[in-house]
Amino acid sequence: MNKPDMQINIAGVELKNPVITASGTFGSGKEYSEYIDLNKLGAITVKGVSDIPWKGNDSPRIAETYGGMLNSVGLQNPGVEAFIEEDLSFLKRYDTKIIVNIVGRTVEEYCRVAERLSDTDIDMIELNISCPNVKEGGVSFGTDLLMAERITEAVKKTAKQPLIVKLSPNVTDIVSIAKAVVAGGADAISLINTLLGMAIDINTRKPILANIVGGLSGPAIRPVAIRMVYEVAKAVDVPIIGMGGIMTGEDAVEFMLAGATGVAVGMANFTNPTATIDVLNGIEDYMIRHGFNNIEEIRKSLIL
Amino acid sequence: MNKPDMQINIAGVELKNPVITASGTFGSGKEYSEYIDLNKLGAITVKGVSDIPWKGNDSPRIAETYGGMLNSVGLQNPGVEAFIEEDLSFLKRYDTKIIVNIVGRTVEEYCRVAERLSDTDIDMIELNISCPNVKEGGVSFGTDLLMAERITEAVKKTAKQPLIVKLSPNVTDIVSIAKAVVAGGADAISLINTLLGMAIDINTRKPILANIVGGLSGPAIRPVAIRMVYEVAKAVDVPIIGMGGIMTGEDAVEFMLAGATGVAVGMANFTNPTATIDVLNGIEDYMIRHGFNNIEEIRKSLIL
Amino acid sequence: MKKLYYPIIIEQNQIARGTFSMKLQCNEIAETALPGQFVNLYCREGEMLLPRPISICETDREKGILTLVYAVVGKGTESFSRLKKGDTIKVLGPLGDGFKIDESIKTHILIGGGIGVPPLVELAKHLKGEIYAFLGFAESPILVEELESYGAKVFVATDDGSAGFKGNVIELFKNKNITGGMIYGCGPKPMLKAVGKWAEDMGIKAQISMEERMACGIGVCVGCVCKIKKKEEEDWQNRKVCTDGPVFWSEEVIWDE
Amino acid sequence: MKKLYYPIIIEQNQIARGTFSMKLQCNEIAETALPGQFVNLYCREGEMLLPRPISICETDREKGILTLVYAVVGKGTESFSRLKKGDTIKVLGPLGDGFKIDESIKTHILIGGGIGVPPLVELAKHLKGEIYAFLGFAESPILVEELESYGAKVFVATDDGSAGFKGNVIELFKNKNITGGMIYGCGPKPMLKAVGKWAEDMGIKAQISMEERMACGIGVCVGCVCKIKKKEEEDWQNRKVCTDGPVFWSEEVIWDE
Ligand SMILES: Cc1cc2nc3c(=O)[nH]c(=O)nc-3n(C[C@H](O)[C@H](O)[C@H](O)COP(=O)(O)OP(=O)(O)OC[C@H]3O[C@@H](n4cnc5c(N)ncnc54)[C@H](O)[C@@H]3O)c2cc1C
Ligand SMILES: Cc1cc2nc3c(=O)[nH]c(=O)nc-3n(C[C@H](O)[C@H](O)[C@H](O)COP(=O)(O)OP(=O)(O)OC[C@H]3O[C@@H](n4cnc5c(N)ncnc54)[C@H](O)[C@@H]3O)c2cc1C
Ligand SMILES: Cc1cc2nc3c(=O)[nH]c(=O)nc-3n(C[C@H](O)[C@H](O)[C@H](O)COP(=O)(O)O)c2cc1C
Ligand SMILES: Cc1cc2nc3c(=O)[nH]c(=O)nc-3n(C[C@H](O)[C@H](O)[C@H](O)COP(=O)(O)O)c2cc1C
Ligand code: FES
Ligand code: FES
Repeated sequence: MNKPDMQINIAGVELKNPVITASGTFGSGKEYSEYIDLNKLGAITVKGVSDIPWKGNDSPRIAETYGGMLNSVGLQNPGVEAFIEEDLSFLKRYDTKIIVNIVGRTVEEYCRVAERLSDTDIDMIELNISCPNVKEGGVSFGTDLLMAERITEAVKKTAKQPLIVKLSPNVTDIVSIAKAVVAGGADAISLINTLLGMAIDINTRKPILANIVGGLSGPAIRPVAIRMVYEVAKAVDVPIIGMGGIMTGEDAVEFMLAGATGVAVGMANFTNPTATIDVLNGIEDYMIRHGFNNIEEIRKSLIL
Repeated sequence: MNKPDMQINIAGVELKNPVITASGTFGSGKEYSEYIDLNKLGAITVKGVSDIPWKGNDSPRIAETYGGMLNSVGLQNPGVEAFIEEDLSFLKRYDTKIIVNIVGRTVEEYCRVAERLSDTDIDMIELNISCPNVKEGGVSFGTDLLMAERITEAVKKTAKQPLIVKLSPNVTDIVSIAKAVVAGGADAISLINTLLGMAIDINTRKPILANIVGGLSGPAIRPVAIRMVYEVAKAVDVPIIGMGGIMTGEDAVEFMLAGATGVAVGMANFTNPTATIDVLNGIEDYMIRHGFNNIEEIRKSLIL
Repeated sequence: MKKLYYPIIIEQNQIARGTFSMKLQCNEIAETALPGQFVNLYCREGEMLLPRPISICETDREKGILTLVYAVVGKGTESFSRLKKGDTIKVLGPLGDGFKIDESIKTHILIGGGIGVPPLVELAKHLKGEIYAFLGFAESPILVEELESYGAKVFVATDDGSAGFKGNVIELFKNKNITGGMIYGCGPKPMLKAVGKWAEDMGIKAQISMEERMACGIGVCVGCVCKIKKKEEEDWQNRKVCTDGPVFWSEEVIWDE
Repeated sequence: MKKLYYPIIIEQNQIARGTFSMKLQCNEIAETALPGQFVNLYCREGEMLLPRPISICETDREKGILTLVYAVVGKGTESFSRLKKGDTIKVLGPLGDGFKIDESIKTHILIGGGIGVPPLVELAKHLKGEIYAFLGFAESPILVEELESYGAKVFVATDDGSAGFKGNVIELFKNKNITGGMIYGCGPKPMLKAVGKWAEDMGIKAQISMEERMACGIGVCVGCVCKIKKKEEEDWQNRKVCTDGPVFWSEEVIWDE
């Protein structure tokens, strides 16, 4: 049996395989490099980077929920300069693609990050207009059609690298948002960011998160993610990176059948530090078992 | 220790306790009457009733997901006449309140059901503008502000009984929808109906549901439900019936702390036929343990 | 009041590749179960909340033992196969409306495909008269001796010809040229459809046991329907496999596509 | 490469109401763990996906045994308590940055509250010189003998006075008028805050072990932060309890409210 071809192409960037890390769940790879060989990953998406350092929200920031978790990290990060100095130089030692998730409170802030990254060696920018954990900017760009298109346009003009836009699932009509960002120039779409949720400790009678609400991720949300990938894949022509509760290769294949080209592993990293590699192997096993030669074949093989 | 007072009042209707069944998950009570004493329930919400019989969607209609399930029943029901003849006469034998979930494809259809129910002995009407499983009507009333207000107004005019409106969680802004239905005359709000989701069988490569997409329920969605109850409770003055993944009394208490007056048990019935009674006992235990005298006290005791 | 049971597993054996026989000490269910009925088995893992419907293969009323035979096809059945003697399992049942038994019938024809064979064992035990059982498998036959012990003449077909007739069970059955007063079928949909067709052609009544994905198993969720002709009408209605069935008259079932 | 381990539970005992001691055969962790480090324990139930951080109470490097002592406070720890000798458990570790040991210090003061006591045992084992341990409990004291066996002079306080001093551990400590070269604290936040205050007043350095809700335990999710003063600055930053801690210098910690 020949090894299946795992390569994918997103907006002209060749990834050796479709397994990507979900932003915010893999740091900048350093910690997981002690558990897995980063060279094996299709791409690493680093945590959200802003123009200047962000402190993030107060603790507690984590709550466990049934089959998932809430987080309200609030995009704590040391800013784009520190990212370039420390994390990027570390990541460049590996043979994998680098996707930088960028965040901001205003269009200008987003553009400054994209600008600063434009003469660096990163491979793609992922525009995060969907973080539910920051008051201004963040999610509001992702829930309003006009704002979504405008910010995509602005960042696209500034960025030198292909632009992925990461959408919020907390909307009535994901398809129209997807169309808006494609109209704004998005080269690819990431789906989904976290669902807005909340948990209360019934003994202390307080919300568990200091921020009260947070973003829900994990296998609990997978059916919502699959539905959104399916709907958006039918409606737009750009490649989709699917995520939301991928724990195994089989989960990843489900996203591909729904229409995703790439797949990102998020919360699963916390349950299993080798989750990305396990997912990769699982996809390959599936392809061998079902006689798929490449990822594109899976993506086109849903039977309705 | 005195027994806590479990009674609640929703729009003038006194329920002996806050435990209600979620529409579509309890039939009309007949089947579960073999497992539990229906007299112990605060209220029974029956499955969606339309003016004439509906056949519903094709099979398969059920898919299991991580910590939850998808359904695409599509509101199969024998119509309001059959409901009154068979189910209502059965239910009237019990000392519990009866809430009828009504569905339709047009404003006129909804009103015809409400009209037909107006001279019956039911206690409340729950207007379902949130079912993701029917093409026309159903959910579209629940995702559009004007439509939501208009249909509430129309049904409120027709109905003799207090009107609960059940909202869809598949919206960008649940608070504005809630305000719209209150403006339209809603006496209470039910939150949440199912999240729109999808699952694919990676071996057959087909969507598991014949209808492709379906509604996600179960503990997986609880954090989303808690968040929406919390947001809506802050914004409107009418009582809220909270639901979404309630499996235990503790889950129910979490909804009350978020702002719910009543709580409905849905998917849990399928995992445990005595779920409603177990939830009831669990709430009472909690009240005794924490010294709550009545439900209103719990509802007002969230510490921020 | 009906209720959930948590019986002890008193035996669990692999009887063919990926197929297990599990015996439960559950007097309440064993005493009342009828052929063609099923139980809901629940998984322990918190991510799997829905029950798995599994047919009652055999009951020992005196000893209060229930035998279930199941194939590992997914995560739930896989989790059952990891349970050991002495473990308990959560069960609801007996559920559903089983096979109708007409005492006046002299010759019974049982047709089972793969994991559809188990309910035929309890059925054979309850039938009087001559019993012919035609069983089709992909590879290893199961429950042949059990059926024989209840007086059935058993004919086996396997896809690969490794046991009995090489081919499908319907061909085998037609080849044998046996007829009777009632057909009972349980197995994959294409087999059931063929059984229905053959029964119609021969003018024999057939009862077939249907499968559908379920949530409640007791008739409330309306999740498990199949299309059933209305009496004396062109029209059909969606009826529940869990309570209106799982056994239906084949002539009433409408097959999709 | 680091990896997950699935060690066998070789002992599990209830040592006080709701408090369990679990011994794992896990050579890799036992050999490298340092005082104040912790491990991630994972639940089997699929609904609980996040790890539970549990401090290393004691290690036996020769035998490769790891002792964890935990209180049942929720579903996860409850599920651990149901595990039996012979079962395996999923573990990641050792994790975090533990207590700093300064060999030049002659007198060590350990202050532990409730389920914060366990890490002090492994710490005592590594300390040279005089060790005073002040332990506070709601009711039943734990691990007193273990601490004594490593040479610690142990003083106990209980809220109800059922054992030792009636009152809280800080009062007890102040009463005893003992001082030393370094304080090590582990327990509830109010206790740690009081320890820090006292240390500051007395001009002694104190290391305290912080607790926060975690997701990864290895420094990637940035979920577990506490506020730490920047050196020589008014400003603070959110630092990770899992990798920058769990042990911090008390003078650097900023307490909310
Ligand atoms: C009335 C009835 C009687 C049955 N009797 C037997 C029996 O005696 N022995 C046996 O091996 N199998 C029997 N089945 C099929 C059995 O229920 C499924 O194989 C089993 O539910 C698969 O569960 P899983 O978790 O391993 O598979 P998964 O595919 O992981 O299950 C996912 C979900 O789909 C449902 N599902 C998957 N396949 C089926 C199916 N074929 N029918 C219904 N639901 C399904 C599961 O219940 C679960 O909710 C019967 C089914 C029905 C409806
Ligand atoms: C570095 C560190 C070391 C610890 N050492 C010990 C120890 O040696 N013995 C011991 O009994 N306990 C210890 N704890 C606390 C222990 O982690 C929690 O009691 C445990 O996670 C509770 O899990 P649960 O499922 O029973 O509770 P639940 O409340 O059901 O847990 C729900 C979620 O909240 C988290 N959580 C709840 N309470 C805490 C807490 N106090 N700290 C961190 N996360 C929490 C859980 O990990 C889980 O993700 C330690 C915590 C930390 C951070
Ligand atoms: C702790 C945490 C931090 C996250 N931070 C970011 C972030 O910085 N930028 C972003 O676009 N998404 C962020 N996400 C969302 C994930 O990238 C992903 O979209 C989501 O978690 C769904 O995938 P999962 O279910 O596999 O975790 C974060 C998620 C988690 C759990
Ligand atoms: C099988 C099934 C059928 C349902 N039918 C209806 C319905 O007829 N009308 C309605 O308003 N909601 C219906 N619902 C939604 C539930 O009433 C409830 O809002 C939802 O399932 C969330 O609660 P849960 O997580 O406890 O199940 C249905 C849910 C399920 C699972
Ligand atoms: S499974 Fe619920 S009605 Fe049949
Ligand atoms: S728990 Fe993830 S950074 Fe500390």
